[in-house]
Amino acid sequence: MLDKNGIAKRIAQELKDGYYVNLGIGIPTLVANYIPEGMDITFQSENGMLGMGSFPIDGEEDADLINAGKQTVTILEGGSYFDSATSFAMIRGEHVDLTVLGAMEVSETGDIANWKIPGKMVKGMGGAMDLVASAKNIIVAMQHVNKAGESKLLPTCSLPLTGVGCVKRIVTELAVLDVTENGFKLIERAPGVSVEEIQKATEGKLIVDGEIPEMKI
Amino acid sequence: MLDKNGIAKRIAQELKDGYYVNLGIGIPTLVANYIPEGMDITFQSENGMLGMGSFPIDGEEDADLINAGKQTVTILEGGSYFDSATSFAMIRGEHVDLTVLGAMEVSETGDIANWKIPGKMVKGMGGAMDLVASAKNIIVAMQHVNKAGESKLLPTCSLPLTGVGCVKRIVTELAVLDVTENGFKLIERAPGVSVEEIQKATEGKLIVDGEIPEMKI
Amino acid sequence: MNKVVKNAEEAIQGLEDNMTIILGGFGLCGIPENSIAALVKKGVKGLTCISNNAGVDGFGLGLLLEKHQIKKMISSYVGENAEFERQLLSGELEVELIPQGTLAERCRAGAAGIPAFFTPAGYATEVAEGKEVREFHGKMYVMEHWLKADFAIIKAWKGDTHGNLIFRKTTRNFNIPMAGAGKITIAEVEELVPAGELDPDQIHTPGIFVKRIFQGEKFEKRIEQRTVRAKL
Amino acid sequence: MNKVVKNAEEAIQGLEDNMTIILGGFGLCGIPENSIAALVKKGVKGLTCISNNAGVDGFGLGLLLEKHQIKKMISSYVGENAEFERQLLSGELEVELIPQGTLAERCRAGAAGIPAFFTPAGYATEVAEGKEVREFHGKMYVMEHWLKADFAIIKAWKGDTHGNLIFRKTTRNFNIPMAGAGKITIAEVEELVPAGELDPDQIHTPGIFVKRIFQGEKFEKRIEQRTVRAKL
Repeated sequence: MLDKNGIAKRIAQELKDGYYVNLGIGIPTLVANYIPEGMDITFQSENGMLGMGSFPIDGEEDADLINAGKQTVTILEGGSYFDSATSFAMIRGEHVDLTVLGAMEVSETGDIANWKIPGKMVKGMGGAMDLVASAKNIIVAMQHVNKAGESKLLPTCSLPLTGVGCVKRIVTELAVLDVTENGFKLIERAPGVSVEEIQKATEGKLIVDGEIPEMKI
Repeated sequence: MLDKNGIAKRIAQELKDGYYVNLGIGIPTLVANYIPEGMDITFQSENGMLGMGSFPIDGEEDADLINAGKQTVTILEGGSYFDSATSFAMIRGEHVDLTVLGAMEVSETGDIANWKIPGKMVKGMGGAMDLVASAKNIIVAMQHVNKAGESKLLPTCSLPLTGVGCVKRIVTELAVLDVTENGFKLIERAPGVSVEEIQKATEGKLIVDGEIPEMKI
Repeated sequence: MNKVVKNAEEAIQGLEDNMTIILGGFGLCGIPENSIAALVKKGVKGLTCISNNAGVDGFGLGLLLEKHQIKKMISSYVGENAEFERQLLSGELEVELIPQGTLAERCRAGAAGIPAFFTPAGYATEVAEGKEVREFHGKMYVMEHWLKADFAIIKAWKGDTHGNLIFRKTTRNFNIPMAGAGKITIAEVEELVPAGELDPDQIHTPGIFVKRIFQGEKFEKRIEQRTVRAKL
Repeated sequence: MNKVVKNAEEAIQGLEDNMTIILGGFGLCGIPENSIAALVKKGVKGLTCISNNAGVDGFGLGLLLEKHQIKKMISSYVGENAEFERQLLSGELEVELIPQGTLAERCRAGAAGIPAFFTPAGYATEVAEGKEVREFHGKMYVMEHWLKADFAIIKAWKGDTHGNLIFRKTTRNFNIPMAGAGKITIAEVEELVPAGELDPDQIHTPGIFVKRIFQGEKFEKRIEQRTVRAKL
């Protein structure tokens, strides 16, 4: 079973040299800590920056330089600033290679729900709907089950949708799964996790094809 | 009867302080020479410049600085450069206050034809269709009759249209006319030109309401 | 072409009750602080505010919320704002949520004279309810309309007397696409210079999109999430 | 993130016969001279070229026309070009004319993932024939589609190894909206610098829109209409 950092580490293995990547808030943010040695990755922040770097050194924070999570950040060499319309031109125009974001639910057809729980205060979808509708490649980073122990990988989402048929891959504390035409295809097991445990935690259709390797973290 | 410079001079009287103006090729270009003293006018060139100035001093011309007529020009203080999409955002978004352009024909309902003659080599409409479809205020600068002596102010245009119902005012060597719901309304006569002469040169419906003053040039 | 007004009070002249206003900024970054303060002082009510976020308690649009001057918010993310939540739950405040990219593009469309366009964002979600959807090249899209307002109020770093603007770092955000989306666009700047001092190659927003400009009295530039690392 | 290729020949690798290419520039201002020369040298044929203009005899796209490498031009104004006229009248060359603002916006839409939008340009003219028209707010608009191509080839003043671009004066023109409208976007620049040398606040086109970049060998920068005034 993986912790949050483990999930982030596993997702970092999906990065390819030269990728432009947009990371959502939460576990996705941690992916930036595990970029493979020597790999050139550029992070896009949808509020208007390419080449997002680490947090600033204490005392050097600048109110004019924040990321989409409203955190003070820095910019790396070769980075650039732009406006929100241009930023979403990059996203909508499929120039961003990979989007990693969290989810409350994912359906076996790749639908995602991550912005609204009926009856609870809704903060808004921010850029999530644009990101999921437009990304060439979307990886969801999330816990396999919710706090009530219910599966978050479902036949259909019960919560209001953020996007349909868009999720390509899901990385949870238990497994790596791909969304295929026939359902969730189990790709890898987390260290020490059995196929049975994954099956039990997956309410949507799970495809187990042959021997399922354990992740190499 | 006015010459080309006279037409330009008369049109310059339509300028108001603070106007952003786009001038077409030909007579319209001459309007820039007759800006009333003390009036602040900014010329937009649709290839990507605000604050277009005069031609450069011989030897100082710059291939990177041209106007929409592909002529080398200069930029004035307070000017700016931008791309073509932004340029037509200004035009389409009605931020340009006045467009002055030439025409082959204008109809009594304000249609304009100025880009194509069937059977002749067609160079293209350039920005004319965007300009006429979008401008808040369009003044046409043209000769009242063509080289064959035929009226260019018609009930309906015979040539392929550039835009419909868009022309507000026409200034010719003979007269100033407004396009109204009922036809061409005669506003002013050129010096020494009679209403009868204007009527004779106008094939579209001409409205002569009361005494028609002579232009003050 | 002098568009300079004395201060925020003069800039918002004509901004009356029940108007729709578009406000730039992302979170508390690049927001028109001085104009917001003037709106609070003026006490205009029943405003519809189009802004990516809704400020925080005690700052940004939060100040207008506290005074119950906002009737409706049109935003992509309203964040953590206790007073906002209270007014929303009590029904005092109306909220319309729009995907962030759609919000940016709708404002740009308003400024650029494009009444409608198609975007994939929100297809098959409640955002698309009642909207025209259409397939292009095998993908489904939602038709979205331009956003325009009585006033657009933006904030830039430097500006000149012709209304030309230059932004600093991530403060461009919605300020650029919103410029020109109001019948009157107001720009407040940290430094106002005479026309001719800004390099025409470096102007981000040409002055034609701006009707009134003034140098803000002070900019607090509050930080919403101060995240830092220790000096090694 | 190093996008640098050696030269124009390497930049146009994969650009084959019968492809569609988008080319920046306005008149002869800001055109990708080196890439055009490489296309002539390579001899690719049957090209569909989307470019605001078609060059002149002996320069710009005129060079490709002379070699009969262009099958179709999509432009707003094809200007004064004797060879162009000859090929058009003889039926060797196909031409599609598009209003200039529509052309710019269609390219931007291609880069920005907007499959269609509405513009008033060309309504009730032959440009709108066969196209959907619609009324918004009492005005008629034409629906126009994005333009995309196999390659987009643009020219900037300075660029860095990440593909970030800065333009000079009126050379921005179509180069900016066209960046990203090709499956592969090539930028040729007068000066190529290492990443980090360009001020991120002054970059006009962020590198994400550019796939290949190179420093042009030479730039002739021919002037189409040399208009000057005498020194007083």
